[in-house]
Amino acid sequence: MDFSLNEEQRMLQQSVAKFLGDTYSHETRRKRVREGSDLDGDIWRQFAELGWLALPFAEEDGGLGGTLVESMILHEEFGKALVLEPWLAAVTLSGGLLRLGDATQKKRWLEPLMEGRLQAAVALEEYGTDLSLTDTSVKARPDGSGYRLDGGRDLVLNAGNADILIVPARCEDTGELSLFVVEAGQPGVTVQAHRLVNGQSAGRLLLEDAPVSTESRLAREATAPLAAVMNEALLAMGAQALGAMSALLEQTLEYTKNRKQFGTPLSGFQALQHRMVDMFIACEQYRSLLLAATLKTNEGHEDAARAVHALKARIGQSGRHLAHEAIQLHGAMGMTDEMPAGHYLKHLVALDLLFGNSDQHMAELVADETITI
Amino acid sequence: MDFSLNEEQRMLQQSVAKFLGDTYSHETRRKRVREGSDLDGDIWRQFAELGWLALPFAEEDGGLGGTLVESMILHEEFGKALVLEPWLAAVTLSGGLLRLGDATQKKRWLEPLMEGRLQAAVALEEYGTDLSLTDTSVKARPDGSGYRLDGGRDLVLNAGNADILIVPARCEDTGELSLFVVEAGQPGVTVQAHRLVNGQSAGRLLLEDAPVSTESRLAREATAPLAAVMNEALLAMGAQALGAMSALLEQTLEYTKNRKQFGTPLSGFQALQHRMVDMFIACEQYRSLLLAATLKTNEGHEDAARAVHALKARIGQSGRHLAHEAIQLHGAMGMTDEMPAGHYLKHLVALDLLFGNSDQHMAELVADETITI
Amino acid sequence: MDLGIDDEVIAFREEVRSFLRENLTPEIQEAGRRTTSVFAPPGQAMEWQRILHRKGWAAPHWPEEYGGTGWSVTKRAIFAEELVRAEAPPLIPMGLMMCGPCLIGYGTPEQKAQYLPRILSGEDFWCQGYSEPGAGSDLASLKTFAESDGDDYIVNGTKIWTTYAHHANRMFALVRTRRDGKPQQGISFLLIDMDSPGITVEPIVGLDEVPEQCQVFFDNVRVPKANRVGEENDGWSVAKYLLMFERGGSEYAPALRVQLERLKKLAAERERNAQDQQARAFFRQKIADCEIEVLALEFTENRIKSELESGGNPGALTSMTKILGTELQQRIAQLTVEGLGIESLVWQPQAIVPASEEQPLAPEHSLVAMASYLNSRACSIYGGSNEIQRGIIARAVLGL
Amino acid sequence: MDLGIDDEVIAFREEVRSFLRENLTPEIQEAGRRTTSVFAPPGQAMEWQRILHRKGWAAPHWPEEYGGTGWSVTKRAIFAEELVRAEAPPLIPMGLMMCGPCLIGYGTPEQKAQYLPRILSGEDFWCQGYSEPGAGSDLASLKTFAESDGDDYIVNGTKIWTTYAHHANRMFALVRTRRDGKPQQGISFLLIDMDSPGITVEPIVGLDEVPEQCQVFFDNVRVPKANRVGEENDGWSVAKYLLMFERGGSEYAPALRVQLERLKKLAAERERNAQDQQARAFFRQKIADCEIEVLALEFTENRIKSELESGGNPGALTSMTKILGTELQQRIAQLTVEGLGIESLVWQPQAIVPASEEQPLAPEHSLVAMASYLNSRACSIYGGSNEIQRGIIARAVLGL
Repeated sequence: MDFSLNEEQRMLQQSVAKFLGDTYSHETRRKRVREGSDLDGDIWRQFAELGWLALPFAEEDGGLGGTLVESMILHEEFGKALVLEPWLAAVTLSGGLLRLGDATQKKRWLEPLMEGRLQAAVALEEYGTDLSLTDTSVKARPDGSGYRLDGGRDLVLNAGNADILIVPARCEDTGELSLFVVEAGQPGVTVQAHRLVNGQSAGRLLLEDAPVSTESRLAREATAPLAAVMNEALLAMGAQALGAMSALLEQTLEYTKNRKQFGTPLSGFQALQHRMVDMFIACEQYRSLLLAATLKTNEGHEDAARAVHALKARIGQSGRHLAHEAIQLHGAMGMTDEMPAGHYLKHLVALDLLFGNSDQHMAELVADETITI
Repeated sequence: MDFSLNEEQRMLQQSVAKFLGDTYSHETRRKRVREGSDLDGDIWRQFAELGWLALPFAEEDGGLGGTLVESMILHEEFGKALVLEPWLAAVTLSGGLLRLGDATQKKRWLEPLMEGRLQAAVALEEYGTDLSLTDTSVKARPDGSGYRLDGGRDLVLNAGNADILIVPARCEDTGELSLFVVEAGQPGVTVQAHRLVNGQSAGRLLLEDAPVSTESRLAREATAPLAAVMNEALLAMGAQALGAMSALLEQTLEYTKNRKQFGTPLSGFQALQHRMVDMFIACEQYRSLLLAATLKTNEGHEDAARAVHALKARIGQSGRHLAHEAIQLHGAMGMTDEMPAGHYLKHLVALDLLFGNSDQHMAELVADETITI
Repeated sequence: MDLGIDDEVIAFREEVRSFLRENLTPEIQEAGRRTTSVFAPPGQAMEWQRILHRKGWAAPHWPEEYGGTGWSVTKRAIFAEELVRAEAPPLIPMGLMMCGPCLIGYGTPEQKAQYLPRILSGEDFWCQGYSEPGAGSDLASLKTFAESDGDDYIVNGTKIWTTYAHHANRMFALVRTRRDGKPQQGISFLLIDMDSPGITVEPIVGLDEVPEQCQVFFDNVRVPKANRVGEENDGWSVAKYLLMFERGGSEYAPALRVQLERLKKLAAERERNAQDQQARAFFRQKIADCEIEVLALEFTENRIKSELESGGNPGALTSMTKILGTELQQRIAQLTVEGLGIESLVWQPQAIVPASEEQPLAPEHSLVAMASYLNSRACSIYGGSNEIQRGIIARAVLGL
Repeated sequence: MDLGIDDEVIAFREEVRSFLRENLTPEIQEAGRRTTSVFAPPGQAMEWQRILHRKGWAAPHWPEEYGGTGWSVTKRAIFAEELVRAEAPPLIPMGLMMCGPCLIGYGTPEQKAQYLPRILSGEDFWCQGYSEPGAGSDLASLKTFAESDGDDYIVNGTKIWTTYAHHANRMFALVRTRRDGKPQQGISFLLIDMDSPGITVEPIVGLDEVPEQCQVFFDNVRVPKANRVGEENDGWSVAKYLLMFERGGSEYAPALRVQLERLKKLAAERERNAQDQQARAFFRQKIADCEIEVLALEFTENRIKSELESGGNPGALTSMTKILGTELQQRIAQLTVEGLGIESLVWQPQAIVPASEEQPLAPEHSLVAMASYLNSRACSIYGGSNEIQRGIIARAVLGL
C-alpha cells in the first residue's frame, strides 16, 4: 500500500498548479464567465503543447499512457482553479470513446484531439429522465450502407464548441446501441448552445434525418465501453470536486482568521471552529474516497464501480456541505460574485447534477448490496 | 386558534405533576426497575381513586369524557416521570377497544378497568414483520357457537400482568378480523412474560386451541376501530416522548451550568451552547407537532392521521437526538444508571420501535403525498 | 385548546381568492414567479402594492389607525398563504415592514403624517442603511458619522448590503452621533433623502449575477435634524423596537407550505419518467421530512401568535423561527433544483428578469429554481445571521 | 500509488483463518458475540489472550524485541479484521495497548523485565487510573496526591471510570506529586498494586446494568518509588507518549467493516418479511451511507499508516479517526437495533453474560444488540471526548 506520488507525478502536479496559477486568477475567470468564454483557444493550445491532452491515451495511439492517478492529479488542480475549458467533454468522454475506433478513425479524430486541433462532445443526457447509458431517444434507421439518425439529447457538454459530436443511438435493424460520430453543421444536425451555471457551456442536440456512414460508427455495441468511460468521467469529476472542496476549506480558514467581529477574529468562536473541523473531516474523508475509487478502478478491483458510485454520491453531499458552510462563514461577502466561494458552489452543484445525482448513485449502491466496498 | 389550557386542564396537569413528584423519585424508580416491578398496585389504585383511569372514557360508559387534550397532558407528565405502570396497554389500547363492546361486555370488563380492578393487554405485534393492524397469524376456527383460537403474538405489552388479553384474529368462516377477549390462565392460553429495556414488561402470547365464546367477541370487524385506537395510542406515546425530551433538555442545561471543566462551566463553551440550542429547537418543534397531531385528531381534520405519522416518525428522530446529546453533554456521568438521562433514552427507544418505527411512519407519509399536512 | 377553523375563516379565504383573481395581473404574477430571493422585482412589486393599497390591504400588520386591517392572526396567515399560492410577488419590506413600524413607534406626528401614507401607497421606495463593511451582525461597531451642524447633520461614511439602494429614494439609517461612551449608546436613527448631494450608490453583483445589494457612500451629506427618529444617541432603542414589532409580522410557514406543495407536484410529474424506484424513495423522504418540519413550524408560529394575542411575550422564540424558516427555505430550494435535475443547470439570469426579451432555453421554473437556490444561501446570513440567533436563544431562553 | 494487494497478503489471511479455526473455542467465541462494549468479558478475553500469546500474536503492534510480530500495516489490518469476523473477543487494552507501550517508552530495564512479559502473557490484569470526579477530559486538574515518604509515596484520593478495576491486580495511574507550579507539570506516572492496603473499589452500574466502570478510593496507599515510570513530575510526558503510540495502534475500520457486513445480512433477512418497500429503501440508504463512510475511514486510516511507515507524522489526524470511528460505531449499533425492531426491546442483561444459565427469551443477537447500542453512546465520551478531539484538530491542524 503506497499513497505517495512518484517523481513524475509530483512534477505533473507542480506544473499544472503553476500553469493555472498564472492563467486562472479569480478576476480573469470572472471576466470570462461574464463574457460566456468557456473555451480559450490559447489555453487549449498550451494544454496540447504541455502534452496534457495526450496524457490519458495509450502510447500506441500516440498518447503518453497516463493512468487514472495522473488524471486525478490534473483534475484536482482543475477543480481548485475552476478551469472552464471543456476537458471533461472533449478529452475524458470524447477521447475515451474515440479510443474505440479503428486506425482510420483514430487518425481522423483522436490524433487532432490530442493535438488540440479538434473539439468534441458526447450526447448523453435527456431532460426529465434519470441518466441511463442504454436508454436513448435517438434512433438509427438503416439507409443504404449507412444510417439516418433521429432524436434529440439535452445538456450536451461542449456542444457549442464541438467540431464532432458522438451520439449513442439504438439501431433499428440490429437493436444494438451503437456510437456514431456526427459533424457540427452537417445536414440534419442542429445545436442550440447555452451557458451552464458553472460558467461552462452545453447545448441541445437535434438530429433530424441526419445521415451517417459506417465509417462514422465508432462501435457497434457500446454499452460496456460507455460504462467504462463514464466511470473515468466520474473519477475526473470526483477529483475536481476535491479540488473545489479543499479550496473552499482553505479560503474559509483564511477568511475567518482575518475577519473580526465583536473584537475577535471569527476563527476564535468555538462554535465556528467546530464547524470548520467538520468541514475538514468531510474534506479528508472525501479525499480518502477519491483515493479508494481511483486506485480500485486503476487496479481493476471487483468493487471498483461501487466505490465510484460512493464517490459520486458524496460529491453532492460533502460538496454542498463544504460550499454552504463556506458561504455561511464568509457572511454576506460569501454571497457576492467577487468572492470565489459561490463559484465553487456553482461548480459543485453542476458536478452533482450531471450524470446522476447523489440520490441516483446512492440508489445504485442500495440496488446491489452483495458487495461491500 | 387557542393553545392555552383551560382551568380544569391546568388543575389536571398540576395534580398529575404533584402526584408523580411524590411517588416517582428517580431513586425509587431505579429500585423498581431493578426488581422488575413495572406495576405497583398502590399506585394503580390511586390512579383509579384520582379518577384518571376513567378520564378517557365517555360519560355514558361511566367515564369522565376527557378529550385527547387531557390525555396529552397526562402522558407528557408520565413521560417526564418515566411512569412504569402499563397505562398505554391497559387504558389506552385495551380500554379503547373495550369501548366497542356491548353493555354486558362493558360491565364485565370496562367498568372494573376504570375502577382499577382489572388489568388488560392487546396482542398487536409479531417479531420479524412490520406492524400491521390487519395481518395476523392468529386464526379463529368456528367451533359450535364460538371459536377456537390458534397462533402467537410477540411483545404483548402488559401481558404478564393482564387478567384479560384482547386478540385480533382472522375468522376462518367469514374472513373478518374480529376482536376476542381471552382470559389469562384459561385453557389454551400461555403467556411468557419478560422485561423491556425501558423497565416496563411484555410477553409472548401463545394460543393453542383456545376456546372463545361469542360473548367474548368485542367486535366482528375491527379494522377501523383498531386504527382509531392505534392513533390514540400513538398520540399518548408522542406526549410521553415530549415529556422525556423536555426533561432531558432541562437536566442537560442544569448539569452543564454546574459542571466545570478547564475552570469554566460546560455551559460557557459556545460549541456546546449551540448544540443545546439545537436540542431546544428540536424539542419545541416536536412540541408543536404534538399539538398539531393532537388537535387535528381531536377535531377530526382530514389530515389528522398524516400528522400522527409525522409525530411518530419524529419520536425516533428527535427523541434520539435529544437523548444522545444529553448523554454526551453529561459526559461519563451520562452513561451511568444513576443519572436519569440513560433511562430517558431507553424509554424513547422503546417508544420509537413499538408500533412501527420512524422509517415505517415516514414511509406512510411518502406513500400518500396527495395531502399536505 | 382548539384550532379555531370556522365559517368566517373559510369565507375570508374565499374573499381573498376572489380579490386575487380579479386584481393580480399576468405581468405582476410573472414577476412573482420570477422572484428568486426575499426581494421581488421592484417595479412589479410596487405596482402590486399600489393595487393592494387601493383595497386597504397593503399593511395588514399595522395598527388600524395607520392603515392596518385589524385582522386576526389566523386571517393574516390565510392572506399570506393565498398571496403566495396565487404567485403574487412579495411586497418590498423596507418601507412596510421596517421603516413604517419604527415611525409608528418613535416618529413625531409630523414624521408620521409625512412618511406613513407614502410608505403605504408606495410613493416612497425605502432602503435600509444598517450594515457597514466590517460591521455585519455587529452593529455596535458602526463607523458612519453624523456631525452636528446647526439644524443639520453632516454624514460621512459608507453602508453596505443595502438592498435596492439603486431603486430607492429614501433610506433609514443608523449612524454614529457621538464618539465617546458605550458603542451602542452613540447611535442615532436618521431618514435620508437618497437624492441628497454627496450620495453615491454602487451595486454589488451577487451569485445570481443580478445586482440586488449595494454599497452606499456618503460624502458630506446634509440631513436635517428634523429627520431624526427618536432621541439623539438613542437610535438603538428604535432599531430594537423594530425587532420587537417584527416578531408578530414575519411568518415563514405560509410561503413554505405553498413551496412545498409545488415541490410535491414537481416530484410527482418527474416520477412518471424516473426509472429508479430507490432514488425516488430517497427524494420523497427528503420532501416528507421538510413537510414535517413545515407543519411543526406552522404550529410554532401559531403558538407565538397565540401568545402575542393573549398579551404574552414570546421573546427569543422568534429567533428560533428565523433559524427554522430560513433553513427550510434553503432545503426546499435545494430539493427543487434536485427535482428538476440537469435542466436547472441552464443559466440565463437575464431571461427571467420580468418582461425580458431574451428567449429562455429551458422552462421558466428551471431557470428560476437555480437562482432561487443560490440566493437562498443568503437567508441564513442576512437579518441577523443564524449564528447570532443561536446566540440569542442561548442567552435569552436557555440562560447559558 | 497502489493498493499493494499481493499473494503474500492473501496467504497471510489464510494463515490467520486457519489458526482461528483451530484455536478459537466455542466458549471464547460466545464471549466475543456477547461483547457489548469496547471491553470484552474479562475471563474469556484473558483466556483468549493466553492462546494468542502462545502463538506470539498477543501484541502485534509492539516492537519485535518485546514480543511484537513485525507485521506490515496491511497484515495488521487483516489480522484485526479476521479476528472480528471470527467473533473473537477483543483483548483487554489496558495492559497491551496502554501500560505496555508506556513501559516500552519510559520504563526502566527492571520495570520492563518485571512487567512486560506478564502483560503479554495475561498474568497481570491492568486498569487505568486517569480520570477523577470533576476531572474527566481535563487531566490537568487531577487531585489524587502522592506524598513522598522515603522510598515510597503515600497516595490519597480517588479515581473514577476505571474500567474493570474490580478485576484488575494492577493499576497505572497519574497522580499529583507537587502542589505548586503549572498544573500539568506536577504529575507523575505510578504503577500501583491493587492488593495494597487502603484501596477500595466500588463498581458503577452502567446503562446495560452490568458494572464495567469503577470508582477507586486511595486511603494512605503506600507505593514504592521504584514503581514510578519516568521522572517525578514528568508523568504528563509518559501519558503523551502513549497517545503518540496509540496513533499507529487503534484502527476502527476493520471491525466496522465486519459489523457492517453483519448488518447488511440482517437487513436482507428481515426484508423477506417486510411489506413496506419505502421503509426498506430508507433503511438501506442509511446502511449504504455508513458503508461509504467506513470505506472512506479505511482509506483515511491507510493514509495515516502509510504516512507513519514512511516516517511522517500524521499528527492530529488520529483525532479525526477517533471521531469518525466512534460515530460510525454508534450509527451501526443503532441501525442494528432498528433492523431487529421490537425483538431488541426484550431486556435480559444477565442472559448474555458468558456461560449464563438464564434462559434467553429472544435470540442472542437481539439481546446483545440493545446493550451494544446503549454502550456505544460511551465511545464518543471516553478516551478524550469527541469535543476534545475537535478542539485538538481546530488548534493543531487548522491553526484556529
